[in-house]
Amino acid sequence: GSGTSSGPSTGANQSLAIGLVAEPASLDFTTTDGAAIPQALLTNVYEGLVKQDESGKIVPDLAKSWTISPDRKTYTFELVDNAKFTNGAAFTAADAVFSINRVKSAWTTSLKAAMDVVQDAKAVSPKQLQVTLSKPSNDWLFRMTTRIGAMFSQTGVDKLATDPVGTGPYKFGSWKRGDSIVLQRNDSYWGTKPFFNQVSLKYFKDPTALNNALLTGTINVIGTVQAPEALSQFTSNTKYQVIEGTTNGEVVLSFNNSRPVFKDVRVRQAIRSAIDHKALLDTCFAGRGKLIGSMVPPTDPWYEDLTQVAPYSKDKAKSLLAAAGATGKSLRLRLPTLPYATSCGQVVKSQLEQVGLKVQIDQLEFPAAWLTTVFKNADYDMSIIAHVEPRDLGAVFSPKYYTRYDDPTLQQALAAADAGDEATQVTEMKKAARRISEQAAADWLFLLPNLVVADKNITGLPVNAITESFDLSKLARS
Amino acid sequence: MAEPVIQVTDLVRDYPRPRTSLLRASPPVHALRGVSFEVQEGERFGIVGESGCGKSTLLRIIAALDRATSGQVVVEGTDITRLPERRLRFLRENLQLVFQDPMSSLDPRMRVRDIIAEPLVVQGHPASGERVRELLEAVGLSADAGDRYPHQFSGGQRQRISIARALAPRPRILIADEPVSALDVSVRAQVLNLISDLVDELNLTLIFVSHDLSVVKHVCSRVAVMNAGQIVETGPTADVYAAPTHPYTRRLVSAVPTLQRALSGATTTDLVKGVPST
Amino acid sequence: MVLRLVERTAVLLVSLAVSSVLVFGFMAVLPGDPARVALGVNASDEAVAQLREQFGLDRSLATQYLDWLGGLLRADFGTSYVSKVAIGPQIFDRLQVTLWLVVVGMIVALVVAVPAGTVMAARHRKISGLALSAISQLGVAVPAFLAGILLIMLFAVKLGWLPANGWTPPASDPGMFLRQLILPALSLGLVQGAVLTRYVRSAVLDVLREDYLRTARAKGLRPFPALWRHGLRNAAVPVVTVLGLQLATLLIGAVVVERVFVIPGLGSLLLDGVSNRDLLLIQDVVMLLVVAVLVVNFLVDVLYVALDPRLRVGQR
Amino acid sequence: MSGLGGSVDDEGGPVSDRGAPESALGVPASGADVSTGGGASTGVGGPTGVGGSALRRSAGRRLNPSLVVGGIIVLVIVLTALVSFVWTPYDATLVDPAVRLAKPSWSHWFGTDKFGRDLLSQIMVGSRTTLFVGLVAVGVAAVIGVPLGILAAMTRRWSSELIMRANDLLLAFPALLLAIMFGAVFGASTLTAMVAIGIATVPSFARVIRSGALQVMRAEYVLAARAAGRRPFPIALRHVLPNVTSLITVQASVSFAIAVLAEAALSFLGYGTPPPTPSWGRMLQESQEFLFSAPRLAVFPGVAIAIAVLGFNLLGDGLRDRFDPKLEDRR
Amino acid sequence: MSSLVEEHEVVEQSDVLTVRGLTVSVRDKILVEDVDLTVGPGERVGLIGESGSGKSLTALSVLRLLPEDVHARGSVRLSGIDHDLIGADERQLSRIRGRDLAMVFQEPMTALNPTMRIGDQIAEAMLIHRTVPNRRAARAAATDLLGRVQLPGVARAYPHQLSGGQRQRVVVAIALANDPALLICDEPTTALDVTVQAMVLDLILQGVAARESALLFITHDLAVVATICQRVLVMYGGRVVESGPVHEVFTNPRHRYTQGLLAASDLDSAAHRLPTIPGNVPAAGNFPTGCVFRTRCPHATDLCTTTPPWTGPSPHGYACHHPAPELVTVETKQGKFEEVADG
Ligand SMILES: Nc1ncnc2c1ncn2[C@@H]1O[C@H](COP(=O)(O)OP(=O)(O)OP(=O)(O)O)[C@@H](O)[C@H]1O
Ligand SMILES: Nc1ncnc2c1ncn2[C@@H]1O[C@H](COP(=O)(O)OP(=O)(O)OP(=O)(O)O)[C@@H](O)[C@H]1O
Ligand SMILES: [Mg+2]
Ligand SMILES: [Mg+2]
Ligand code: NI
Repeated sequence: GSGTSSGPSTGANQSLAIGLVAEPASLDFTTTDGAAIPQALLTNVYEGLVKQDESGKIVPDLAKSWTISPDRKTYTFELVDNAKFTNGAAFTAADAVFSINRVKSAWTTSLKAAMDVVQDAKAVSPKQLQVTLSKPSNDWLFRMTTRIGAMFSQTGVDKLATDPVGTGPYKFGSWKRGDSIVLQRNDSYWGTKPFFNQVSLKYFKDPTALNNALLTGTINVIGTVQAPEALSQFTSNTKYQVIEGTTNGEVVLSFNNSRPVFKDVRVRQAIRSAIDHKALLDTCFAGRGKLIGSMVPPTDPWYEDLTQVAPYSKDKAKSLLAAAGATGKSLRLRLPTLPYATSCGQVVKSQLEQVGLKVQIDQLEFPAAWLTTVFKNADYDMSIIAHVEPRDLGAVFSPKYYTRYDDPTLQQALAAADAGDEATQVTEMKKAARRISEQAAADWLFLLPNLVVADKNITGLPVNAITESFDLSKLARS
Repeated sequence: MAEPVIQVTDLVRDYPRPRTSLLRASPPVHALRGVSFEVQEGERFGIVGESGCGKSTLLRIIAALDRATSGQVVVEGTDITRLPERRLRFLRENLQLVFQDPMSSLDPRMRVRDIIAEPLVVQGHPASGERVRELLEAVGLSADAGDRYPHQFSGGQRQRISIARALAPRPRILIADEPVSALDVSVRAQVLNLISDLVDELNLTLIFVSHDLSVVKHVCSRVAVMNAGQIVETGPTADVYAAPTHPYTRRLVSAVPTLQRALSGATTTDLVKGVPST
Repeated sequence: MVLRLVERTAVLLVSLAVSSVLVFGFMAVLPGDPARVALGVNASDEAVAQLREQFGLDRSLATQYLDWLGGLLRADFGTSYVSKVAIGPQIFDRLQVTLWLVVVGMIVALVVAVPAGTVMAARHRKISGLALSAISQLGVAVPAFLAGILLIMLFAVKLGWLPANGWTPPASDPGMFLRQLILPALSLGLVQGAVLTRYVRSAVLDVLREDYLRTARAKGLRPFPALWRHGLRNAAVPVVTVLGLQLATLLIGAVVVERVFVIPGLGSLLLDGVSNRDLLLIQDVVMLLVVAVLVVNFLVDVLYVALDPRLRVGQR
Repeated sequence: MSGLGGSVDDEGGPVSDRGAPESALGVPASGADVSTGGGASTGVGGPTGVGGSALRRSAGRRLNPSLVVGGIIVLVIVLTALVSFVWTPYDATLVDPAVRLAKPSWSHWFGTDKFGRDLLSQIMVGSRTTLFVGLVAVGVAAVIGVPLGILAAMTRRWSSELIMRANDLLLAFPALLLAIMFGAVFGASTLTAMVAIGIATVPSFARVIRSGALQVMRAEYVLAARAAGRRPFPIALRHVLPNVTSLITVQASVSFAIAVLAEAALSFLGYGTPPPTPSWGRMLQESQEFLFSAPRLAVFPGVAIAIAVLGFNLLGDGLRDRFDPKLEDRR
Repeated sequence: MSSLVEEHEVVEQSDVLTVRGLTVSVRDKILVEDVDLTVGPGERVGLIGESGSGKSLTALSVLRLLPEDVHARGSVRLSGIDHDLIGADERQLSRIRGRDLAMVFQEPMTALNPTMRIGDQIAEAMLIHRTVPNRRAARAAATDLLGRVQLPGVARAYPHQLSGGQRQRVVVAIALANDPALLICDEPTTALDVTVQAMVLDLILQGVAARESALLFITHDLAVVATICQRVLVMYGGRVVESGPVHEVFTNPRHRYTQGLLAASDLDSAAHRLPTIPGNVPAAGNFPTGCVFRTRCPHATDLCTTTPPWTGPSPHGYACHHPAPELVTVETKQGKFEEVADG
């Protein structure tokens, strides 16, 4: 709750257990990458100045409101006045300046680059913050909704890896490695206090174990269903509710565009046409999820249905391949050891082989081996991975990224989108999305669904999971 | 007298024993403690002694299958105790062994033919089927025995095969380590006869080891009595048997039950005469 | 006997030293830069270099090795590259969990195997023995995780008697601890028990063939008392060996069962370590495991002496 | 009646200091029956006299059921694998969404999986993987373990001690651990996993072969061969090796079973055979999501694994009984 | 044969052991056939024969300690026991074994439990049958027994610390612990050296004499039997081929096998070449029908394909169609047997 809604009354001493899949390796997202840390901590323990609501809009959080200067370079934030860190310190503009500067100085993960555009941040008053950018950037404000925008206490960053300190509705309780993270309600929270007194996030490597845990009452919620095939046992049971929404996770069949064979746009298009996306989704994700034609989820303002840019057609694929002289070419599909990638990879292989390509599947252990081989060294022809970062079109299709996609037209559109006002941003982004789709910079197999299963009486579960966090503040038991 | 075929001088063999104390090395097992004797050409030399007295150790050293700790073994004028394996060819051709256990002395995975031919093959002689057949015949087995495996034969027949193998390279010296100890009485007589006949026919020098005094007495002309790694008495078999001089020999001779003595009323008390309680 | 102990101890120490070099060497060739994995996908090269320096990964291998070994000797397992948390307490926590599982599993296995194996051997010609033998053969043939899954389906999901998975430390909630321990300990114990049964049976069959058992019968002992008084101790030697080996290998081998039952044990710590390239953690866990195996072997060796007087050299 | 029959047991000196535990340690960490003989039996140093173990052993030998059943199972697996090279009902890797999760029927005897692949075809082709898995693991273990064992038996005290110590050290690296680590270094593939399993199996091979070879070395025919002038290497080749083949076969088939189990466990953990190569272990792992909706997906590969392991174990038991008359009546 | 039975029926009551028609078989193979055997009180009876002739099986049938798939038929009765041992259950048998009936086996090295102290193993024999009041008395009795087999002070030792001869004496002590009515020794000295054998034989004889126990002594060594036994049975191919007082059987063997055996084993007086029995002892179950010896017998005729009847109402009986002639004067000068037989 951002202080605007009154919300349900606080449950006395109730606790909740949520089953999740990936356990963080550390609690410090300033130096350790990975989606698991913000999933647990962002908006729950840490808060930013702004956040994204479920429809994708940027809304106030620790900043009550903000104004943008006409040259779109200076942002002035009015901060809430009763926020307090869990170490007792009050949240002030100085903390905000500290947090923003600290991204540049102390963060080590690649995400820190988003803060490069900030020229200066200063505390005008304890409750007013002014940030000056070196150039106009729509993206910057959006990034402030992600972990980059998390506000740290000046006096609470010594033990980020084990003892995080934030202003959020929950405070960090304990972490049993290999098992669970426990969050306790922050009773001195400045906004609406959450319903549950304690929430434990339990981690299950094995999807079946996760399902069993819900079935036997060990947990109350499955945060993300990994084995959609097993959903049937919950849909048919009145004790549970199943929520299906969307995420930011585009499952991408990526091409290594620096490989000669993929330099030919016809080959790329042929592959897109060769894949029967509907059948693929049915087969490897039980038909859950959404088909998308480009790198934009429906929750982004510039979403367009581009699924018809490359409709399924074996004949077209064959003729494109023939024209490019690529029939019978052998391609290495290097998959990370993730269930959806393994599943989809086999379908992709089978479908591509039907149009006359040869596909050899390699499995690379995820994360370490896959990151080194495919991601860093780009030693691959094709791979499959879900890109779960929000608004990542620009990042993914760049020459330096593992896709090695070098397209000036695209870069132009992206730059214009970032610099322009909201309307310009939307039109330019639409252009960019269409460009990569038509150029077949990759194939988008589908958008991962947000599948949540929970006890019937749990309320406040988000339908869409488009932010980095699993927002626990609205959860309640009816 | 001519130069002896085998001359053993002051032979000592110590086997190390695993340590039992940190500070002191365990005393070694003295398997042989200064054994000396000579065997003349064509002689039938017997060695008797109880279990563990070092008979087999002695034979192994004579056959250069084990190294002496000290002392000397001269075979046909050559000192073999310090010779490397590659210079032992003459010994391998001239001296062969027959072992005690008919079960373990033949490789169960080889055909009899190959077993008998093994010494020939190793020593680079042409291993003709003719020679194998000849040998089989010499030990009283039919020619088709060559195609079969050892387990298809009885103990006595196996000892015959062993003997055939030993005779294959036409050795001049035959060493037999308790060749009949594991055989039935009725078969023992057959094998003893066979050895006797062959030694006569082929003019072999025989060293015959046994723990059974009567067998040695039957086969050998001269005998050495061993006890605890030493030879306590040597002499013509009949003399040693009839008039043992060493107390150990006396004890040994008196302890052997024989039919004749038994039928003429000897009891166990007579047997234990001279046997000290241990 | 003292000598044997000293000799065994020396062997143990040398083995430990050699294996520490092996483990370290193996880690050194493991591909995947821990610093890069920790920093994530698009970390800059400078950041990586900086982190490498921070962890001392830029020093010579020999220095790294000695440092590590020195730490181990002081019971300092170092700090994880990935989670930046001290490794020692983590390993200790996980080890406790796994030990519970493995030891209770082993007890289950023994409780199953000793009587079953003995009966099988004693009645190996009778229908009861044959039937037991067939069951144990089947038990050996079923993968442990499959057994676990079946147990969960039956007792947790279908019947709802026991929790399907999870782990509670005994101190915090003994009741829950027990309830959660039963299924994993059973699935581990039954499969190991089946394996152990074969060894017990084999050892008892060997003993049954021994002359001294016939002597015992000739004294007037009936078959089972004879086996009990004279056979079991002699049969224990080979069984103890297997038991020792199983105990040691199960510290990691239980990982499959840990996975099925979502138990935060040593095996899953290792697997996580491998997939996160938490190099130091892997190194420590593997070393710990090697130490465990060697020490258990050592203890088994010592136990022989207690079981078999023939090994007490230097007596009398 | 094999070369390692009781005859050698009858012989032999006083119990050596390490005699009992060593032969006792010669057992693999898992698997079925193991001969634990040697440890408890003391030999006699004296003349055996007219002891009659010779004839006793020729007493009748029946075909034992373990051998027959195990042999038949293994034969069926081998035949299935061979047939799968030339014929399977469907292409085992062909994805056909139209028939996904089909129930068993005349067109798909075992039904299909979530990709619409024919289960029967996958089981058939999977038998190839199973055999491959076993052959690689056992091959590696035998190729390294057998010479090591023979070497340890034939060389001097200290060098053989060294080999056996190294062997013990290897024992400290359990199969699963080695496989995971090898997978991390060389990339996960069936081959690397199985080479790792093979290496982890070396110690048990070396131990068993060593104790067998020690018995052979004690036999008088080795002495006879030396007296005939044979050098150590030919003795190892012509006498020792042939006489431990029975041990090798037994050990191989038991290890085979262990390897099959290990592959299943590794597949379960995601370190086993990578897709799309059909493997029983991975089929079982993939079937997990369907335990409730389509349990048959787990049943077929699960039963296949169990039967294969059972087959190889039984074969091993049977061979052991056959080769070792002392254990004649084991089952 | 029937005459022998009749002859012994008179004294049946007083016989310690009476075996009638004992047949031992494994599956379809007959290993021992139709053996009759009696041992009178205090009597010392020898059972000789070559390896595989069924001596051990006969002894084990009496104790009912046969290997699992080997079965005995016939009747085995012990004086003072009102049931047949064949067909008795384990409970009944375990009361007899070690108390009325004791046995010493061939292999001293393996006959003792390696993990139990010597004294305890002896004491156990008495404790099982409660022939001593308590554990302490059993210990004392064990120490005493050890003293009597001339092994003082080894009660706390383990078997591996003793030599073969010493172990065999321990086994003898165990067997004699409860003063059995019958002691069966199965080649107790075959594995021992002659000097040790002499001592062990002497101890057995003394022990038996002191307790007035009967002795059934199995061996392949004719001289040993001649030394310690009063009566002897000769076995071949699972059958008793000849029996009688030692002196008679050994000086005037009637069965051709006994005759051959005596000649072949007499190394002392034979000339350079030994008289031999042609051929080999067949494997178990491969003995010919009719006369079991006929395949190796130089005197065999067609008649021998029928089983020879038991001849001899006198204590000296045999089963042969062509027996060696009876000597009128006992000739102890060896080497003449063959001549006599030829004549
Ligand atoms: N390889 C060895 N290592 C250690 N000790 C040995 C070895 N070989 C023999 N001995 C010991 O040496 C002594 C003599 O042994 P050897 O085999 O020569 O006796 P033997 O007279 O042949 O006895 P047997 O009649 O039993 O064959 C014994 O005490 C034996 O234990
Ligand atoms: N369990 C068994 N199964 C089959 N045959 C057996 C068994 N036990 C013994 N035999 C056979 O029965 C025959 C008689 O055996 P037994 O042990 O009575 O001979 P023995 O006269 O005591 O000979 P030895 O002098 O060798 O002890 C042998 O040929 C033997 O092979
Ligand atoms: Mg010897
Ligand atoms: Mg016998
Ligand atoms: Ni006749």
